[in-house]
Amino acid sequence: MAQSITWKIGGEAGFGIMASGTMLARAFSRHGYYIFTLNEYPSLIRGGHNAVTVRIATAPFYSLDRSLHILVALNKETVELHKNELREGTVIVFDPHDYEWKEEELPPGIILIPVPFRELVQKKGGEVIMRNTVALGTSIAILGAPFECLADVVRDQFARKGEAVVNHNIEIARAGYDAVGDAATALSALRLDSIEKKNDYLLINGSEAVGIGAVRAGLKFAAIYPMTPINALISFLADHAKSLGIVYKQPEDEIAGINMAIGAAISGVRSMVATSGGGFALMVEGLSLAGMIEVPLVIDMGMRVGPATGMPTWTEQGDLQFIIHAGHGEFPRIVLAPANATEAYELTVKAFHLAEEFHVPVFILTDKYLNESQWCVEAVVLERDVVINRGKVMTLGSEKSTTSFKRYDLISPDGISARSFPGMKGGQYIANSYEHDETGMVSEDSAMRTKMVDRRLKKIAAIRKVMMPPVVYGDQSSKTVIVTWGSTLGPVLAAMKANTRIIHFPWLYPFPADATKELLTGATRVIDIEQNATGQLASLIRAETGIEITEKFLKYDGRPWLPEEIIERIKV
Amino acid sequence: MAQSITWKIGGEAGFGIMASGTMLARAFSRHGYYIFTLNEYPSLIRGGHNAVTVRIATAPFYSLDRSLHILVALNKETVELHKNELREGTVIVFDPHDYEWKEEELPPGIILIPVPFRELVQKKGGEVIMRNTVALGTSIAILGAPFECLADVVRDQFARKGEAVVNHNIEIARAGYDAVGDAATALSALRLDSIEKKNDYLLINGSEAVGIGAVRAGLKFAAIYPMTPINALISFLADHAKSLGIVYKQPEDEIAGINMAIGAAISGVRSMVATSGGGFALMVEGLSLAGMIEVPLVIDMGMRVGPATGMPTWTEQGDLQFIIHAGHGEFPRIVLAPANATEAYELTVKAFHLAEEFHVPVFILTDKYLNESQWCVEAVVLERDVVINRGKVMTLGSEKSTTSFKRYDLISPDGISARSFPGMKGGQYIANSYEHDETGMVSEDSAMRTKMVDRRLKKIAAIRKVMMPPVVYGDQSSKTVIVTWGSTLGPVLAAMKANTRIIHFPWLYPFPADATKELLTGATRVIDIEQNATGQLASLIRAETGIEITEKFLKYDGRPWLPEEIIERIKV
Amino acid sequence: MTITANSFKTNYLPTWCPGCGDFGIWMALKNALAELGIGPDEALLIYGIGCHGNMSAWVRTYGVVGLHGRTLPMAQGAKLANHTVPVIVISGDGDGLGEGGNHFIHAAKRNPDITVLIHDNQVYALTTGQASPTAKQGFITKSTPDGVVDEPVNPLTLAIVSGATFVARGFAGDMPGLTKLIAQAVKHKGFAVVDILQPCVTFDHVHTYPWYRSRLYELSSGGYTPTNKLAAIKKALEWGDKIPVGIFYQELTSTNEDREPALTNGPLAGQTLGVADVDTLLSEFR
Amino acid sequence: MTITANSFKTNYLPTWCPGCGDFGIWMALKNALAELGIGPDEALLIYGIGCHGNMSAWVRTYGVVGLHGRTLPMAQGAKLANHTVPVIVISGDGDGLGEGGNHFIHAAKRNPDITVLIHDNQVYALTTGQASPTAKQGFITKSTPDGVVDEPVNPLTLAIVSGATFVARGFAGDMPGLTKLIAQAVKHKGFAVVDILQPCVTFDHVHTYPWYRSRLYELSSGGYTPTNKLAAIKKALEWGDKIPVGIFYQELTSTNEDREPALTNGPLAGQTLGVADVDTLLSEFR
Ligand SMILES: Cc1ncc(C[n+]2csc(CCOP(=O)(O)OP(=O)(O)O)c2C)c(N)n1
Ligand SMILES: Cc1ncc(C[n+]2csc(CCOP(=O)(O)OP(=O)(O)O)c2C)c(N)n1
Ligand code: SF4
Ligand code: SF4
Ligand SMILES: [Mg+2]
Ligand SMILES: [Mg+2]
Repeated sequence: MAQSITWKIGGEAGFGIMASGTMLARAFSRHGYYIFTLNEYPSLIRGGHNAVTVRIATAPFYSLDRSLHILVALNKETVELHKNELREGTVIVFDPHDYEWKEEELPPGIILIPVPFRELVQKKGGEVIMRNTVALGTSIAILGAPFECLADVVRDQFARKGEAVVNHNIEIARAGYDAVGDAATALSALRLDSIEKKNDYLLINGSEAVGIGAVRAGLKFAAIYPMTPINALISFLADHAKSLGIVYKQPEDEIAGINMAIGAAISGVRSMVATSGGGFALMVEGLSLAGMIEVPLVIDMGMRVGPATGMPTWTEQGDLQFIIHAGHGEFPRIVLAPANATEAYELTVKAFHLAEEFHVPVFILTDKYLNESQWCVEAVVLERDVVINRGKVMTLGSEKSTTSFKRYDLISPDGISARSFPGMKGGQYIANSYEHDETGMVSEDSAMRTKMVDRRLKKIAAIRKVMMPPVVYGDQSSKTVIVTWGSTLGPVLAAMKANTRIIHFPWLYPFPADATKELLTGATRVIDIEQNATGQLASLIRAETGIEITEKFLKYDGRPWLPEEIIERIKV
Repeated sequence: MAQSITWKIGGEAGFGIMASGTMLARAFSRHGYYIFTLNEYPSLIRGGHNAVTVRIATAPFYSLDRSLHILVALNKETVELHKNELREGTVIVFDPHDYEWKEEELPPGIILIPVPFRELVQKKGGEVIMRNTVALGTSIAILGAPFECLADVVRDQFARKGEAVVNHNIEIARAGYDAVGDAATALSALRLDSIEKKNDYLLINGSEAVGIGAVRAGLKFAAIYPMTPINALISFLADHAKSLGIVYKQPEDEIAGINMAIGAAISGVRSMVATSGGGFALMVEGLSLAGMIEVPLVIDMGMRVGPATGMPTWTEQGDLQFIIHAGHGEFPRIVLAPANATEAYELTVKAFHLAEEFHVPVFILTDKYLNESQWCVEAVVLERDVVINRGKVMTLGSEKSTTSFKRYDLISPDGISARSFPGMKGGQYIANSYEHDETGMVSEDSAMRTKMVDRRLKKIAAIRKVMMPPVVYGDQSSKTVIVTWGSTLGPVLAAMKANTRIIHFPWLYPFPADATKELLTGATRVIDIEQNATGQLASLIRAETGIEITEKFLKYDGRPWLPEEIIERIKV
Repeated sequence: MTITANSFKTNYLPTWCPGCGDFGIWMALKNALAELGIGPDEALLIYGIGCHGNMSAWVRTYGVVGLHGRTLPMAQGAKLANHTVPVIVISGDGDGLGEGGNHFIHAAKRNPDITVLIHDNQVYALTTGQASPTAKQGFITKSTPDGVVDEPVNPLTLAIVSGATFVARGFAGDMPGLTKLIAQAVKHKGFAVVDILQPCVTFDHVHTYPWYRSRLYELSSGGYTPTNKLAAIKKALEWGDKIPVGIFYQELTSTNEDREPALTNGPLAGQTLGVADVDTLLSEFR
Repeated sequence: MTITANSFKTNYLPTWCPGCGDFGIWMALKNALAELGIGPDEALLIYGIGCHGNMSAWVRTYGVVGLHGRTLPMAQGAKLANHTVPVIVISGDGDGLGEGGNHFIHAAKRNPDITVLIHDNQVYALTTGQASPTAKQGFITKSTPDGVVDEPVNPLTLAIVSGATFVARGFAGDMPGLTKLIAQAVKHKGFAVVDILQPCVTFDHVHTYPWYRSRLYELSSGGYTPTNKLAAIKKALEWGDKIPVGIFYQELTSTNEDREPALTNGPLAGQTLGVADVDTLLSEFR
């Protein structure tokens, strides 16, 4: 009986690979298993190689690891490309009519399970594209789960297409299930141990976590130009616009996107944009505007491999320093960086509140790995009440319509003044990108300029008061310390040995320098682990605390860290 | 007899204030005097207050200081706005018919010289707008220079408009000259001492210095969208396009600008863009592209007061950290920051060479104060031979046309590969914004990705070998050290007292960390002086060396530092 | 309180050059607002960056002075957030058709209920007189010392083919006519573009008030009806000894806001925030 | 060596979906280049980011895969730097008319000698099927689950009013016709736009090959001559049961490159660098 199984399906793009992963994952998450899925695909629609990995376990875990228990290979390339993930005992499920595999080409100890996918599909009157459904049936059998687990999911997946399609797919899945027969029983090591369903989990990807967080926190307007890895957020918002009463607008470009969102925020609704590095590059001027006119704005910045177009469907953490320093001129901002979908949900909710409390742009710094992987998130987390506090807003009736409203008053000791929204009686002011006075009227006066800069920068002190400290995992007294951030936390936690301490920074900016200094004091070995080539967190720590971290584990090939890679390097 | 005179003219915008300053300055620079002019104006075309300050001296100097010797006030506002620049003995030249001045409203010891500008102009059949010409005549008389000095300049200024206009203007200037009469003689303290003309100087503003540097270094293509403070560069390039055989293209926006310049560079010409912070914000994606495809590109980035539109006609150094970290993904860049027009010329020439040697974007980080002030630059500096080295270029005939050229070969130990240009026989390759292989063909292979990142970042080591060290002024052994950069150097040098050392960074990035560390070791008092609100150079020094500078003099009201302000603060 | 042009007074006087066409536009706009009874706290004016945008300092309403070229996205976002507030964009030919050209065509295709005034002076005036996208061939400016060589952008044909539903041209030197035109544009339900010929007395010594006055004629005076796209384009291509002003094209259709289901419950800005039925939302992910 | 479609072969096979319209465009382009005798090291192809741009991996020439939406500025810069090299832009409806819309109208007004092929498939295909600017009303996509509500961008009318001097529409399913059209466009001296109707078999199940085939007709077959702007616009507005393909408008006039004095001495890229007469240059500043 297995406590944890890592399953992968691979094949040509366009053959429903992604959907298969989700269906298998859901078949188990519904029954309380812990799940994680990762997709890997090139920036092509078809013809390239796609793969999805699903890990299913009876206990919580943090990451995938390098080796597979089951590889479903819809073509020969799948085996070739993932050879280094095979180990003794890995089962390869493949169609013997597709290609012939010579045992000697494989690492020793591999178990080959031929299943005539194509033949089975054809027999049941299906199309080639349905081979993955057969494979799912086979997989469920090997994993020792009742067929109904899968049938349920298939039913929901195809429900929109009608009863006939549902039944046809179930029939085809069943054929795969039945095809393994005794072979499955022989592989008892791959049968998943049962789990008492006590955990109520949802299976969502990082983008959906951000989306759910946003709408629960009161998002009303989003303008998002398509871009990997945040396209799932667009789908989420577009699909729910009508039912949730929100507006999702596809802008002509990212510049329009951020300016629309700022316009909506000025007019009083919670708004957001989402993009990746290249799209964000186009929003930098708008960011500076938001800083200047003090508009609450949430930016979901999904990192992928750069520079330029880079490797758009692969993961990286290469934009931290860029995000922290983006924009001409000096103004406050907040940068949050979730490690997983649960944090993505929670920090998104927080981001909307911070934005309206401090009237600053707030970043949710995510990445491809976080956005497009599917994670288990406890239902109770997502169901929890969200209290919406709009921050300082003008008291109605307090102003005359013959003078202007002091939107940027110099009295508030923390630099945060009440907002008014167009249409409010007597609330007129100018949201002015030029330097301005208290009512937003343009001013180039030397003293006013100085006061206004001080007023805006004062907010940093106010923000620091509510700053989240770094999160510490592991042995609190250990002198070996790993610093990491964002989605790299998972593999690092998975690699964690006894006497190691791990520091994770869900709140990156303004940087919690004092807390970090304290945490690093006394450490004898500090290792920085990131998914980029220059060690950007280490640079930030040095810039903010003076502490130089010389031991850096950096990976920048677009593939997320594996715990084994970290363990190997820590040993040295 | 005076060794140095600071003269200012002020009045309503649109009344030729700027031109007057240049004419007065040129009247003296032609005779070998040391000159500096600063203009101050709001972001309006007319109606606002304009002022130009000209300092004329018989010995070199670094900056203006707070007090004026002569103030030509074309309206009353001029005196009000510049009251704190008056001191005992300041001469105010004004039109008694315009306004009446009560002595008690002025600081003690002011000398009032009434000159009926308007009346004189009218008598000579001129227009109100020519009052400044009268004022110039008066000024020349007070300064004790022969009228011919001014007449020469007036002649050149109006030559294009024909003999009649020239004579009319000279006549009007003469009226102003004659109007002072005995009064001038009485003010002998304001008569400039004579200078043996040994210095051959040109009077140019910072933008022109960049322009001259660019064309001398082989610039062939520039695409620049209008923006303060680099508009003078546009005029320079547009005016000389035909005679110098270059193309200046006004793009529809800054995004087009940088992409046009990159296209031109790919096709083999030296190209540049120029802009200010807000325009550069729009170029950030293009910057990342230049980094990825390794295109030589020069960016003249003229800072002004931010965030957003800010105070567009005032000066600031608020974009250093932004420029250093701009762009998604990781790639090398070079940032140079001239302190004055001479350095602007020299560093621009250097920038073009560095760009083609290392195939990276190179910034010339300037500001409003540098760009729009007029500086004396020694003719020999500008006349010096410029040797143009195009860096590594494909050897013609070396390639076949049935394979592609390895534009990004993995063999060059320094990461720098030869370039080919479209049309070169057998040189075809892809300049690819996606990650790519040696011929530029898209690649998402893990090993190739890692190699290509390493290859690009390797160039940083090569660049470091030719890096300019910081420049040290003053007492080399002093334990009091001031760090500063860009145009703030001038006022700092002007304020320099005996045992003080000043470190200036014409080369800011990659940061000369070792040299800086060495220079700062042993210092007992380190002061950072910058024109921004957060101390960005100090942050950079901390990030790169770990050294924290706690004493920062920061000014961010848009007005350049005055030596007096620095002196006062150093005393504390 | 009755609303008059004076209701919009601020403590600032215009700093435009004496004689600038922007004065006429400014007064016509205030008159139009007064005529429509829209008060300072009822309208949202969104300004571009340029001499035109400096107007923000002498018109007291809710205002946004955003980024150069980005008025229209800002306006669309604001309008979607609260579609009960009239939104008027004050833009320039550089701002709206140079830097902001993409937003112009895409705003037009969405037909938001927004009015755009283009201060069309053929120059980038605030940056001291470079050629703007509407500069006509041969025109000498700071950036084109030998004269403009490109074809000019025609704001009218561009608006028409892009889907604008009210397309007009006015003249800054005709205050009564312009007041009427702006009022009509603001009243129009949909994307209303008013291209306003605006003499820049400082950087354009060719297209002066007399130059325009001797050429302009009112479209409606010739019995023209603005209902046909092709006819409108034909008229919009006229430029020479005779230059038409007036409404070239008008059409009534649903707006960007009409097409958003969320707005049927009233302005977004007034709605309750958050998710009412969390269970249903989450059930999809089980 | 004679140039054939094969001369452009790389080591990669197309990864487009089987049946994608991009195949037809790819082959027509190679055929056109072969027909014109332009070899791999003689042409510069500039690609957008999208499925269309993936073509760069299976066409061997000088190429630039730049940024999403920025093909045209890149192309203009390259062309001005060396106007002897033919420059062809491979763009998408999202790339060229969404993200890059501003560059489209401004390139057209300058009339650079560049050819632009727009892979017009009504979707952002590479980002998995959101609506593109040319998506027609009612079309259901990932970003418009209830159908597109905006007016579509019409690349032809937009090109015509903006100043393009060769404006045509082709069909990816008609390789011979498209080959001819592309060859004509490349031969045209000036800004040549070819809007290519390109079925996306994965994200568009409405505008299929049969859908187009049953509607398309060749303009020239009806005796149409492409010399009048208004007539061209009228034709370009036809979309429904009958959809015209062919050349809508063509005009010969000076190009962006013709208008640059510096290029009269040959390509910029070939000229000596630096200032020949430093003294004259500096004398202005004395
Ligand atoms: C991104 C950006 N680029 C450039 C500028 C500089 N700029 C300010 S106003 C202006 C041109 C204004 O021209 P137009 O819109 O025609 O207005 P006008 O002054 O003619 O009324 C420019 C280019 C800027 N503020 N922001
Ligand atoms: C600045 C930027 N924004 C967004 C993207 C993501 N992106 C890549 S391709 C694409 C759309 C492509 O659509 P289209 O040009 O129509 O090409 P198609 O795939 O349909 O051929 C987008 C939005 C990007 N690469 N860069
Ligand atoms: S420069 Fe031209 S547009 Fe600007 S205020 Fe003066 S006249 Fe008006
Ligand atoms: S997704 Fe559409 S456009 Fe892209 S390759 Fe497939 S069929 Fe072609
Ligand atoms: Mg203008
Ligand atoms: Mg498309």
